[in-house]
Amino acid sequence: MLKVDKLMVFYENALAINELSIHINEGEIVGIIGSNSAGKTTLMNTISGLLLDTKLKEQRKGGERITIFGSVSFIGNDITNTWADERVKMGIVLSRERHPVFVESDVKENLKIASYLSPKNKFKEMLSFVYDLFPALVPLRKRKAGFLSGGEQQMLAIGMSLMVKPKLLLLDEPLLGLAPTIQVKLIESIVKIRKETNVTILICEQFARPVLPIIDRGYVLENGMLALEGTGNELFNNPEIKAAYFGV
Amino acid sequence: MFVYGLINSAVLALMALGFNLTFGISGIANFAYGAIYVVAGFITWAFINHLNLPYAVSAILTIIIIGIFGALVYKFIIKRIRGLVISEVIATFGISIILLELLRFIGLIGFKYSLPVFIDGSVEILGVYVDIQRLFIIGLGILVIISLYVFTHHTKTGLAFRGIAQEEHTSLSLGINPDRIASLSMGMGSALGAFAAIVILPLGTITVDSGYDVLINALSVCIVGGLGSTFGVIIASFIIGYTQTITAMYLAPHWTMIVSLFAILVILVIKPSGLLGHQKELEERV
Amino acid sequence: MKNRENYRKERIDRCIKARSDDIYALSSYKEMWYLIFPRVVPIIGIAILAYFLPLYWKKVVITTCIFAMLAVSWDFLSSCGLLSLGQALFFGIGSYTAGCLNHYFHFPIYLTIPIATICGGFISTILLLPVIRLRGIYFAMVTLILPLMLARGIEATHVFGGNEGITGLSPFPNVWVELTFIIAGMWAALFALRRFISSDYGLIFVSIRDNDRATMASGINIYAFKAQALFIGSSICAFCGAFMTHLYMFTGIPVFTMEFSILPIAASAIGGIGTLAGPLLGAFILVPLSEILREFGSLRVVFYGLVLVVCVVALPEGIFHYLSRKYNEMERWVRLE
Amino acid sequence: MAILEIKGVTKSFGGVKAVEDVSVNVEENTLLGIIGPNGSGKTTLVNIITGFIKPDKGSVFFKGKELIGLPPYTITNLGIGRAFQMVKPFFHLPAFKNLIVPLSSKRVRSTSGGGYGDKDAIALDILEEVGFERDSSVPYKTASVLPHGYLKRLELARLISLKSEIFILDELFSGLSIAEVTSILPIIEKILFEGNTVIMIEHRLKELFRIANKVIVFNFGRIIKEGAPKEILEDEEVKKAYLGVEV
Amino acid sequence: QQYITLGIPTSLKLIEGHEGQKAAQLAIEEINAKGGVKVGNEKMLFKLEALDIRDGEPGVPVSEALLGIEKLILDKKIYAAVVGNFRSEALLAAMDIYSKYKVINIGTIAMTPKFQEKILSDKEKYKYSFRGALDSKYASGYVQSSMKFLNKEFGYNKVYIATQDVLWANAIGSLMEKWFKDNGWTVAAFDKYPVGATDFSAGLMKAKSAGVQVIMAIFDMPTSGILVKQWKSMKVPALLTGFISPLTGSKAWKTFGQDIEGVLESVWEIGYFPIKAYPPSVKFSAAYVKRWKEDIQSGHGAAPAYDTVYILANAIEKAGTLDSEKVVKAIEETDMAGVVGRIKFDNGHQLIFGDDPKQTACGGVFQWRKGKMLLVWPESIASDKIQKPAWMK
Ligand SMILES: Nc1ncnc2c1ncn2[C@@H]1O[C@H](COP(=O)(O)OP(=O)(O)OP(=O)(O)O)[C@@H](O)[C@H]1O
Ligand SMILES: Nc1ncnc2c1ncn2[C@@H]1O[C@H](COP(=O)(O)OP(=O)(O)OP(=O)(O)O)[C@@H](O)[C@H]1O
Ligand SMILES: [Mg+2]
Ligand SMILES: [Mg+2]
Repeated sequence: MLKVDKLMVFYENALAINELSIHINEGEIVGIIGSNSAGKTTLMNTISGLLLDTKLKEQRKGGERITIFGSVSFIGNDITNTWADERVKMGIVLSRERHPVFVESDVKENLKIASYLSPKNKFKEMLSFVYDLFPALVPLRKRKAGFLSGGEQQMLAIGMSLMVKPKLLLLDEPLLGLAPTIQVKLIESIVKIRKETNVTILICEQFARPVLPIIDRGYVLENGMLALEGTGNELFNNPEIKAAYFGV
Repeated sequence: MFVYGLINSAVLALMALGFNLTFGISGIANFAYGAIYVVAGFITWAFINHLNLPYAVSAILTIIIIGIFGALVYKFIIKRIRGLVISEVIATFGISIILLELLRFIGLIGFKYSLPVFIDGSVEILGVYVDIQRLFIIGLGILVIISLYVFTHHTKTGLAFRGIAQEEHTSLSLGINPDRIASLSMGMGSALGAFAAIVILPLGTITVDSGYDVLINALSVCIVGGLGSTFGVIIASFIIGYTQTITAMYLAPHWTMIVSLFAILVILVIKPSGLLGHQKELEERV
Repeated sequence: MKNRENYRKERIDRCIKARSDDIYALSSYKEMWYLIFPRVVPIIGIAILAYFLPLYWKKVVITTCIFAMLAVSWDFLSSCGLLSLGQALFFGIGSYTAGCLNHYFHFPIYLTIPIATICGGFISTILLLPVIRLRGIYFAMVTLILPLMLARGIEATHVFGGNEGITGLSPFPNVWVELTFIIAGMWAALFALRRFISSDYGLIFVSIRDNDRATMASGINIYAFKAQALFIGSSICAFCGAFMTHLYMFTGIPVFTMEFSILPIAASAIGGIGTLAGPLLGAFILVPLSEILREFGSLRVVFYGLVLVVCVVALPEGIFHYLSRKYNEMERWVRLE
Repeated sequence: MAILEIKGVTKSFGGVKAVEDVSVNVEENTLLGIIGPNGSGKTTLVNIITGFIKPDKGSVFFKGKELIGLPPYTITNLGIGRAFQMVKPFFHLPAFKNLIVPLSSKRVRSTSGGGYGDKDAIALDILEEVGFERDSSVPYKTASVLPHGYLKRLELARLISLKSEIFILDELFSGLSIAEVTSILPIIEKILFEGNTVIMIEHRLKELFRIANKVIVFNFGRIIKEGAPKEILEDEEVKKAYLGVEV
Repeated sequence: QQYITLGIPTSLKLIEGHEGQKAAQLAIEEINAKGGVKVGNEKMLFKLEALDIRDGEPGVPVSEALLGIEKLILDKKIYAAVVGNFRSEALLAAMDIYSKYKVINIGTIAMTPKFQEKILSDKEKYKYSFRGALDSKYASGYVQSSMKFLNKEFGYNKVYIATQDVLWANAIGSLMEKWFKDNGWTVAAFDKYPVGATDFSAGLMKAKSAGVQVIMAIFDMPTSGILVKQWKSMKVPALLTGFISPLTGSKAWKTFGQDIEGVLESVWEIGYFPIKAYPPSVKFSAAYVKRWKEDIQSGHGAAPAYDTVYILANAIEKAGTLDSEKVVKAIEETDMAGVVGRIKFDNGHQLIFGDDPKQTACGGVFQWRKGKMLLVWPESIASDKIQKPAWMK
């Protein structure tokens, strides 16, 4: 479904992603595991197209120069130079890292804004879906998102990306700041979402412990390079991974 | 007194709403707003007097033209400096002086430019005569406020306006194209400005200088109300509008400016992010 | 940007900077010259220009310097997180202080200007103290309102000469004194502020803009520091105001006009915000430009606006940022291995 | 005696009780862990202690001195340092310059030297302590391009440079990989070893429970359980409200 | 060929400045067509350097205006300045500049009486400045005359005064207020409206409830047209008089139409529209219309600007030199017939105004009737009598 081929990303002279090739098949849950600054966010931004926008903005400001090589294709179409909102229309939706939500709007309005692309009659349905997933959000409906706690914002951010009904859902560190109960719940529901809607999911995490059991396949990134690749089980049982990502 | 305070407030609100739509709600500083307001007046005037179009047609044409103009300004100018607020302000301010001074240059000075009122005549309300145009202002003001509220809170595009102002990248990752929405908001804001001009200008003559006044009025109403809040704009226009009328009535007209500026100052000291804004608390949340 | 297959444009510092901005590893005259060159050339250039131009253009240089100082001060304030739309306020207060001292108490120039500088800064700071907690556009709004209000107040109450202001104040002895004085003042302000802002103490001001919550959590009383920044910034403006007062032997409510607030911002925007030198450069472009444009008669302001728009759109980062980047960095195409 | 006493602190935001009648004593030189579901009021409590929010009711004493009503910078200068849940470095400054600001605070000004480059040297020392490789270019990079792991360390470095006596770390480990966490743990142990007090808010329980002396559990703004890590782990109510799973 | 350069530092885009420039240009062209000015034995031509110093626009600092004047003096080497500053404060500040460079200037726009005061305070220093238009004291004189008439003919004695909150207008306002009180009128209120005011309802309501018969308004800002419209729509049963600049020109009827029937409007200097009883004005307006294809709209500044050029030309010829000291002397002794009447300066370098253009310079009052501007005051040249508008009881 998604194919990233020989991707290289430079921030000015620093190489953030080096010759990375990955692919995702329809209906899979794929994990990208990597410690800090491995380049996960950069990869996610490239796939979702946000990087193009950043690049343009930096260029206008005369800031750092971002250079991208390689190609990204989605269901057979080359989308390397497709703008982010077009990609969303094609079905690629990203829940960004560290929950940047619309702080001045209340929770419900955030979700409303998020449903920009989905048809109006689906709104109620999606809304109750999100509220089911994160019941903690229900009493907070009327609160401005900026006042939410870190974890609540994270829930909201994920909820917002679900409102779009993606085909390919990109989750960048979805577990960040969530309490263990919610983490478990989220992981369960990721599986559930996949089962119900057959959406393809790509998760980036460095906190691999909860994620590894549910992924079909996984890639391990290190300093922008692919270090390991395998099915969920393979990775789960890999002693190196255990040492590096489980702390045993 | 009551009636004229109301009218004054409605005038302020009408002037501010277009500005609020672009600046307050979608976060794009359009300091050419005042110029657009004046230009709209002159365009309508030209349509009526030179092309001999009927009033309604001229008005609608003007609103459309100005709307497109606003969108084009975004497309060719602001788009390139999006995010650099100071540059946005300076660029649009530059546009504003270009427009206004061009108007002056082509000789649109003097006192002969004025728009006709919708319906001539006046009625007596609460013991004072009020011309019908002023009633129109109140009515249309309310109408615009309501539709604006509905628009920004209940339509997708309106919500997208609010989105791009707050987190452009998040909006982008949700499929909202900030450039498209932003140019739309510029266009609509300008069109609203044109609308305000067409409604308000029949009260007097069209002059180039009023462009700057309109901008300052709109800016202060918008900020006092709290950026992004349609209701804030209404309340702010009422406060400022009535302080002006009351001062003019009981103190003296030349104190109005001082008193209303002072009112703004006091409001900002008490409510640091405007009447209905949450800016400060949000920023201070850690 | 041209995207040659498998080539990437690389950007390299011209490597005499060791690691950070103010630690230099100088090893040769060439490098020394490299450092000194961009600082010395404008100083000498402006000096030569100023002293050899015809009389009228000398006057223009003086006005330019005044606006340059206003712009530098604006940039200083904005790098401390105080977005000011009211340079006119500080300017006007300085101007009135000098004017009143000279008119009512007959203080000579060499007293009025220093006193006005200090007192002007002081009064401005006190005036803005109640709103020092405001941020961003809200603070800007207050600074925009205050000068309007003061002007109206003076108009309504007829104090300090009311509407027609105070005229016939003492002039400077001659144009050479004017020139020397203002040019020296301008360079002093620029270099002192640049030094100051990169010192440890100055860093605190910058950090406030960056994140005032974190500054507070670092044990810094941000309000005290903001007040200090206000004092420094407004003193500079007050100096300009006092100078202008004696230059034109006049003070009155027009010293509060918006132009004094807007031009510095425009200069900063096209010169490059956050560099202090950029706004100065911007002022040295805009003010003489506006004088040259006088030839266009009524279209002058139109062209002026046009230049503003074009500059801002063509180089959004600001001329100074652009130049210094080109000066400090090399670019070259490298092949991907 | 407890170094920090929190007495009956209550705070509500427009009807929602974020913190309700919370009383805790923090003993000197211990590590107090705070856990609880999202939105249970942990950060709000920290905000109250450090002066960022005024509580509706209650008081906080640091070494017997009332803190409520003092502005954040004064509290920081008394010796209570906090790290933010969402990192807040000075993005435009290089990493080591980030520390110049706390080093200029009233609390440490006198010891950090006023000469040219004095503070830089101290800053670099501290950064090395928290794991910025001294000889690399990392400490000189602008904070905005630093990876998240370093920013978290920078938060910690700020508290160290302030010579804080109480370190309040709000979700220091979130967003860090296990490797990062394990490299930071010794730093925290060292801080404790030096006689300081640490309060940690965490969702990474495994790591927290290893080093905590005492843990309190929040739910809906109230403390529902307080005790040694072991007890907490076994408590039924806590399991239901928060853990739900094995850790 | 040598030129005498005249500078016009003013707000060229405001109507008074714009028409002032055209009028001065007309005068110069006429003089040059006759071969120029005789300086000693030599004939010199006039040249015009107009510079938009924008001082009439709000928001433009006086220093910018002054720099513009310095540009004319230092860069364009003007010999004298005409038309001159808009704002009184700019004029007062500019006087210092003019005396610094010893440049003769004859202003025709700013109207503050402080001008003469300043000249008299240091006659030697400020002797280069003259004013070829009327000041607010004279202006109130004309208003008074019409008020006297209204009082005598119709028995009106209640008035509401509204002025624009600027120096010259306030000055007239206060003078009038005093005069009204001294002459047994009731002043319902005296309001000063800030420049740019767009709502006059508060004052008009006051006026209406006090039952005034006369509204005296002194405005030169364009938004004052609103006052007229509001006065009409609020049905205030009082006669509008005074000086409202949107009403001074022939195009006002087109803008306001029927609304302004019966309004009494003061003219600060006659001559800008043809007055049969005073032929120079007829000649001038004809020449102006011929040259510029439209008639003058502003009741202030334009006609005197035309005269000033002739004043200068005559003075130079009389002095026989360009030495400013001597020319100043000659201007002080000027006595000639201009379009605004007979031109003579008083000790404070102010043009002397009176009731008869044959004796002094002259302003006037006209009434709008059926789209026509009918001069009703001063009697020496009036073509008509003040009439009560039909709708007044
Ligand atoms: N805007 C930027 N400018 C310069 N370098 C950057 C920028 N953004 C990221 N980098 C660098 O690129 C590398 C990869 O960063 P990225 O954010 O993709 O990592 P990550 O795996 O998401 O890390 P984290 O776990 O901290 O989120 C890092 O070394 C980082 O410093
Ligand atoms: N300024 C505020 N205005 C309104 N509500 C607020 C404000 N600050 C916090 N809240 C609410 O108070 C509750 C407690 O928030 P707090 O940040 O303390 O949670 P937390 O325990 O730190 O959660 P997390 O683990 O997700 O960070 C939340 O529901 C939040 O929405
Ligand atoms: Mg990341
Ligand atoms: Mg928290």
